[in-house]
Amino acid sequence: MLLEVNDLNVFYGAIHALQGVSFSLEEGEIVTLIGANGAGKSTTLRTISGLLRSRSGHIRFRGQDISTVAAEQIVRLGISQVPEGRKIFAPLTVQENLEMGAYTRRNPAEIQASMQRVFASFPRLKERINQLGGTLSGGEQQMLAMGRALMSRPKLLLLDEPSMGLSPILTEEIFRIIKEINSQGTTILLVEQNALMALSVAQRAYVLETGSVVLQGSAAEVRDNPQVRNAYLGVG
Amino acid sequence: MQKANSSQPFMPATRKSGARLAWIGRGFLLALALLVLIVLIRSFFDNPQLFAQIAISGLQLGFVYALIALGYTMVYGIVKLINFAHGDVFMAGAFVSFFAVSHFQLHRWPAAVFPGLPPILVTIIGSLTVILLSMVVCALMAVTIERVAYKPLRNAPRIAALITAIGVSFFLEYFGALNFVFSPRFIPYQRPFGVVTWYIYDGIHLVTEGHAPPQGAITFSNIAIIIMVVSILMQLSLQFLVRRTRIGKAMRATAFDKQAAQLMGINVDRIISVTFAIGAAFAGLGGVLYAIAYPSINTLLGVLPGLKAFVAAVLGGIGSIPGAFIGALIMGQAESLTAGYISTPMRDAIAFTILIIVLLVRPTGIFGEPEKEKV
Amino acid sequence: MELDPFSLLISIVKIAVVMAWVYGLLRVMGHASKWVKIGGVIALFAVVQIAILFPLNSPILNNFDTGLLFQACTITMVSLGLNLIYGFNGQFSLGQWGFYGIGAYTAADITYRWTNGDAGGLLVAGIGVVLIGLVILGLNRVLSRFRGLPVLSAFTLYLIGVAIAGAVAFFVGASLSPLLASLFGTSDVPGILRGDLAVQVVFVLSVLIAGAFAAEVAFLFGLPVLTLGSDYFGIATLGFTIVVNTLMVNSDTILPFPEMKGGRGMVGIPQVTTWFYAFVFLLGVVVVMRNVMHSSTGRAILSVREDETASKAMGINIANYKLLAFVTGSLFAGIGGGVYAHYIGFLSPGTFDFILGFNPLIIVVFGGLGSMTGTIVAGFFWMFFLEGMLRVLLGQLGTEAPTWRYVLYPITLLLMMLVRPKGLLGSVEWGFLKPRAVPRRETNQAANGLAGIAPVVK
Amino acid sequence: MTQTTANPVTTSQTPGAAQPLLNVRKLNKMFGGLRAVNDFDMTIYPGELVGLIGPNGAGKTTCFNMISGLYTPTSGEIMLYGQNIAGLDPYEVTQMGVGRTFQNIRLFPNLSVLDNVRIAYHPHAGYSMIDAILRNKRYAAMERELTEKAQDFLAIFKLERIQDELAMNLPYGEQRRVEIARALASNPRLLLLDEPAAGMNPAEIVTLMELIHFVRDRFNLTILLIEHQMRFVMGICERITVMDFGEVIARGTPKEIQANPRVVEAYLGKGATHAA
Amino acid sequence: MRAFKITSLFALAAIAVSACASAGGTGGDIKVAILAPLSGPVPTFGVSTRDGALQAIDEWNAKGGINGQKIVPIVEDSQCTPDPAVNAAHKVIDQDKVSFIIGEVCSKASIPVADYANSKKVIMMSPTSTATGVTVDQNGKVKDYIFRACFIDPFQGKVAAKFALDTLKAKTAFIMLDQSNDYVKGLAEAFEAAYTAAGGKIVGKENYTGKDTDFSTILAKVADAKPALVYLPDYYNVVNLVTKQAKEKGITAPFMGGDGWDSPDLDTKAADGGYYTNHYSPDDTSPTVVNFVKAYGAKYKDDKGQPKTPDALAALAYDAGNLLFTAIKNAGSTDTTKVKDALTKINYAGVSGKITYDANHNPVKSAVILHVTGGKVVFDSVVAP
Repeated sequence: MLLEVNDLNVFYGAIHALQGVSFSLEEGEIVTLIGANGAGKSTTLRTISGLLRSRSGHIRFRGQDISTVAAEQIVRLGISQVPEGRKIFAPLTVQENLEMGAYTRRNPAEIQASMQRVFASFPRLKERINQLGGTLSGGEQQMLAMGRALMSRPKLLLLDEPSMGLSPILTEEIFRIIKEINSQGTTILLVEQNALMALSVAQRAYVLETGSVVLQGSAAEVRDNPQVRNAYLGVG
Repeated sequence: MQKANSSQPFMPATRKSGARLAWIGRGFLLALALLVLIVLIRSFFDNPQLFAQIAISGLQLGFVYALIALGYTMVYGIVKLINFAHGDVFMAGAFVSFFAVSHFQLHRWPAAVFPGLPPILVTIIGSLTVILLSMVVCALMAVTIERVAYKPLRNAPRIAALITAIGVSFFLEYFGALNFVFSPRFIPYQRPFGVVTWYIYDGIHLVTEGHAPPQGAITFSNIAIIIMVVSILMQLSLQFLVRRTRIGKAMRATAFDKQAAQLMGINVDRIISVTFAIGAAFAGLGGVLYAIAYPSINTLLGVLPGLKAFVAAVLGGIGSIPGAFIGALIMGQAESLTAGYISTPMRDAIAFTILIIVLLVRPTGIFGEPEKEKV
Repeated sequence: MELDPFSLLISIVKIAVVMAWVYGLLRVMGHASKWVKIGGVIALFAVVQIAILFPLNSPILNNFDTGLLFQACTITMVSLGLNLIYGFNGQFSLGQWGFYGIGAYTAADITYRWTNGDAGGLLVAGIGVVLIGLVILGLNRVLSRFRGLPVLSAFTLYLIGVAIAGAVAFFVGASLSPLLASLFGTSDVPGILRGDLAVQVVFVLSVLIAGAFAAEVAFLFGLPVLTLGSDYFGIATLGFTIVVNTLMVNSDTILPFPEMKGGRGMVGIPQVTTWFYAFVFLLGVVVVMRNVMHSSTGRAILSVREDETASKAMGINIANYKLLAFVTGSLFAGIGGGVYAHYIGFLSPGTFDFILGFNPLIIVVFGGLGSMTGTIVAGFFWMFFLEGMLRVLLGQLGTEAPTWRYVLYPITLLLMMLVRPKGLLGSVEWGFLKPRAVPRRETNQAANGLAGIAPVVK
Repeated sequence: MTQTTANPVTTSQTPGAAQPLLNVRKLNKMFGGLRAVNDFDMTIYPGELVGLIGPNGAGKTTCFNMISGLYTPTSGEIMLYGQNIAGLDPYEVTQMGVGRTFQNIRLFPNLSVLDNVRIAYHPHAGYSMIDAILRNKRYAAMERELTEKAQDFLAIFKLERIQDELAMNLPYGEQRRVEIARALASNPRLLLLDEPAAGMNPAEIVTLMELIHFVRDRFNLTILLIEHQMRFVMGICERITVMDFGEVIARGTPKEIQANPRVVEAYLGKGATHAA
Repeated sequence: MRAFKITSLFALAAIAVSACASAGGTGGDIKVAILAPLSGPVPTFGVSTRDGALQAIDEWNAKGGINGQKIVPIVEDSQCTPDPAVNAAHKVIDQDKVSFIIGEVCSKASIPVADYANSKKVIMMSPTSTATGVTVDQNGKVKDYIFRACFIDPFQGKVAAKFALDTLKAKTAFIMLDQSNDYVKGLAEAFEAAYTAAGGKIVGKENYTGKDTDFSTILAKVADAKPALVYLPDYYNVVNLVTKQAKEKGITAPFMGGDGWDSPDLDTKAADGGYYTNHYSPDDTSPTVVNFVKAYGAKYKDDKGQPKTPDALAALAYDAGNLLFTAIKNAGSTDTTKVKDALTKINYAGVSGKITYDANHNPVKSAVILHVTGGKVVFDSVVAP
């Protein structure tokens, strides 16, 4: 078990945002969390990466409880998050953004090697290496955000809405890369509005509703669930 | 349920476009600018030597402000806090160097340890030691202040930290004024090195005491040159630090988005501490140079330069390092020229009027990023 | 010398009694019955008045205490104005102290001239304030016909209008004033205008004129400057305070007011204020502010603080409401200044230094942004703690101790902010200042009909 | 000074006739060098319920912001009852009868639910600040009337029980409803809803659909909405406009849109085709 | 939370007690308030004034008090600012019931305090407030209960002008003044009037404010005007800055000033060659002065542990105390109406010379001229009134 989330409760002030969420990831999996806006998907990711504190419950990463570990330490442990809205450092160049991704690492040669790997996955970034992050297009920013997260060589990659605001073609491209990253050994926890897309790459899925998991199963099972089709796949 | 929909909607069609009247405002500003320009040009041709002399003193003042303004702008850039205590850290820098020089003769240590050293080296090494000591003490002080007064309020409303900043400022001023601390006196400052003045008049000559330079000579001193050189060096090295080094990039990343920075594994608290430390070290350096240039110190010494430097930072666009620098130079000149050609007591008023006018034309300062409205 | 525990107790009790008195005042003012309201206020006023006039050798409230009460009233007026601007409307202003100073000097000049047999001050200022007000209102009507008018152009036009109005007022006032000269008599044989009653009336007029003048200056200054973003606005207003202070220092050289004596301070202002006036004006400010805040206008002001974009989308002209709050807040500051000016009969630019200008800000934040009660409580507490308790206690601790006053004060401030970053009372209101509750409608439909959520899948 | 007086200027147009309520022509918006909206056209007739869909970043919200006056268009016309409102201040647009909600709910967080709705009534409050200061009869009467109206709206949205709660303490779904209630209270003829169903579960969405139909009929409204929940859009809208990359790529009835291959490719995605 | 707040208040009080508690007897008979600006813009004046006054009180108490009554000092911080000064006055007059005040130092704070003290028939003895408005109201009426220990500006300015023309033979002068400071402005005006009346020529006059530190612009103008003398009647802190910057600019004209120059902190190297008028000289060999300087130095040490040399503020505060106590002793009563009458008739030989009062309650006494030379302040001459 790479990541185990157990009975997580998170509050925003008085609002009970996560109400006993539990799920788990095996090494090498792609797991997706789907659900409506405000269901608690992003909150879950932010709690795992340490940006939010849970009031109760446990998050175990490779057996270690990380629910009280500081966000910057969690990165060192091997969890990296691509935040919702990408959160590129707009005034920094592409290269500097990637360097920031490798902030936890010291060896320049290894960092350089990682950067080359990122450029191999995202050739567009190499072309724009000296451009400011803020001047990139939406798709390029998403690639940069993912490349940046990979620079810390994470064991677990948390992806929050990677397709947001991207054209279908770019979305397809991003999802192809997600699969590729996964095939190179990185476990991925994917939060995605485009449920269809997410279910097409994931092995397993959890459905969140108003802060709790209401359904779980293999991607295919979830996709074929009539209520899910009705609620989240829209066209049904 | 009663319906209000029956009332006719407001129709603004009768309103004419006011954009055509933009010339009124522009003309007003232009007239003001012209007036200033005319006064300046006339003053220059009236007595070019006096004008140059005034401009030099403005330059010296501006470069001191620049050193303080850098700290303001860095701290604001990263935590969006107007650190009112910054001017008092500047004051502390002056006092640390005062004690180092007057009480411990720290500026003479190379002579004591290496008796054979040439005097010029003794002065240089000794003075550098004094300056470094002040910078280190100020940095430690600022980090402590940050930990005690600002960090606990990082998630509180921004105004709470501003109030504690004012509190810290009062505390430093009046705690420093206690008899067993710095005492409230105006203390004549003993310089670690002497001030030498030259004048330009058919070449450059040394001013010797008791002999007035000839009419029409322009004087300048070594401290003015030191201030300018150090200030430019510091500005450049800060630029290098922020642009090129790992920590500098982390500072920029933290300033832009703290949460994203945390997700990169950046220890935001440490970066903030480092920012405070660097800003305070510059203030400490500024404090020493200021005290050397204007050698009478007391615990309220930092209030006005701190304020002016802050204004300079805002003028240049707060958060921008070159902005702080340019803003400080403008402030220095504005003050000096006002003092020279309008009236010394009016110089604060003029400096602030300039600030307000600049803000009206460029609402986020000269180098400031325009504020974006997200809808 | 040692601390006398008894006087420590007395000091604490004094603060507690003052706080209780403020609480009681707000409670009786909030009472439903008109008679309880009026009677209660008069009774509470009378309690203080009796304590002052207690027919013993040593009254319960001596001049030191009434002085504190007076200053608490004036600083609270100023702070309430700032709370309107910052706490309720969200515009971070450091200019309040400047308007306070403008009010003080304006009112002082009027009464000073009056008691020296010159009605010109009152006439010029009075006519000026009215004319400028009319010009501003008139121009506002005209300019609102243009949409998208650049704010600097509007500012220039207002400036020209105000300058003309001011010149007219000066001309008219100065030529009318000699007509009254005979009514003043001479300093040996005073005429009716020099009588006590006349001076009192002129004082009240001068305070109102001072407030109006501060408000008009606030309009002119605020019009362009309120377009700035929050911190930039704060700095520009700080600049305003410093410019005003510099002008005070130069009032006898650059400005044509030799009687203000520049930085040396203005002497000979008639000392006609008592704490009674401060109290009455404070009551007036509190009532006006509460009535505004508990109205649709008040809600519009609040909405600007809460979310400017949403506010615009609700049909609210946010530029107007920022200006309204700024002008009204400055009006309060001007009135506070006018009252203050006649207290010790002496004004000096040192009082209006920008450093002291942080005091209202500290009071407002300390009390709680957006809480009128908080500001009133904090204003009284601040005055009785810093000028009262700390001064008295440290005075007993020996000759070195008073230097510690400004060391202990910031420590208190720090502790308070660390313990309660949202201020003493947050946004709680007491009694009179509490918005009247709107009775909730009960319907017999099922509660939360829309939110009857059944999980999709179980 | 306090507020621009809402002079009711009588117009000859009668809503409901062939005259379009909103007619947007060649609307463009540039951000820096980026063209966010390109030659956007749209006509809405009184009483219609129109949907605007498209992927994130397609320019839908930018169009909303231009119609409601928050953005000034780079070029183009926005005719409301035949009057060009492009470039008017947002408060004027609102006072002319355009109400809106926001994608990421923008309530007044520290104010009560009732006050949130009452603020929307402000331009029609019917009393001045002077009345308020004097607390005269006019104030009392108008304030009572205004409060009652606000409570009426709360009642429609079943929010009357929580009228004294602070907006920021409400759960997501209730915040959405308060926002719609507030928009209605601003007395609009044209209501712009930006993702009203976001964050609602299917059961809530059904109720919301009924509610929107109800208020449209009740208040004689014309509604333009942005939504991602296809079920919602397809179920409620009479006409739909689809945007992608700042341009309109399709218009038509829900059926036509669902069948349009370009829409399926650009928006619904290939995944949708094989999933559906 | 509430408990914490109350606790912290008490904790503050406890800090205050432990930090400031000093031994001393209570239960004295004559309470005397010392109002001094211990914080605010010029705290150093406050400290000197307080120390000088306390010195006088200690000496009287050591001698057994006045008429057998001990003197109890009450020190209040007046911040050199009107409101706090008036608050302090209210406090000592109404709360502590003092009948005698030594202070205030700054004229702008002294004026409102004097008005209040006078209305309460409390005797106020200002050591150093030189503005005429302190003892006389704006209609020219003397405030019965207000006195001062220093001579007023016109006298000092006249002395300086006379000395400049007659002894220094300086026919042209440049005046630098802080026009926001009553003291400086008063001296400058008095000097200008006397100087031009006696045939001198003012070649330039420049204003600054007390907060300035950079004088290079003004000095550039001084260098341009080439006067024979620069009159700078400001406090030593400004003098230090100005003279140092002037030396560095090669300005050779001597500087001249008033009693504000007097301070152990005057930078004698920078001000070398300068002259100033003063109330007393610590180098004076008269026994009063010698004793005072010795006693003061024994009581107060500077930050290096060396005996402090009393400046004019300390000397005048000392004289102010002695004047007051002598008057009380002469009156044989603490009744202020009697004491005030005794004061008007007093003839007291103080550190700053023999003092009698004129009709406006200003002391009639001699001034000394001091010369700054060779790193020392040297007594030059005495100018009698």
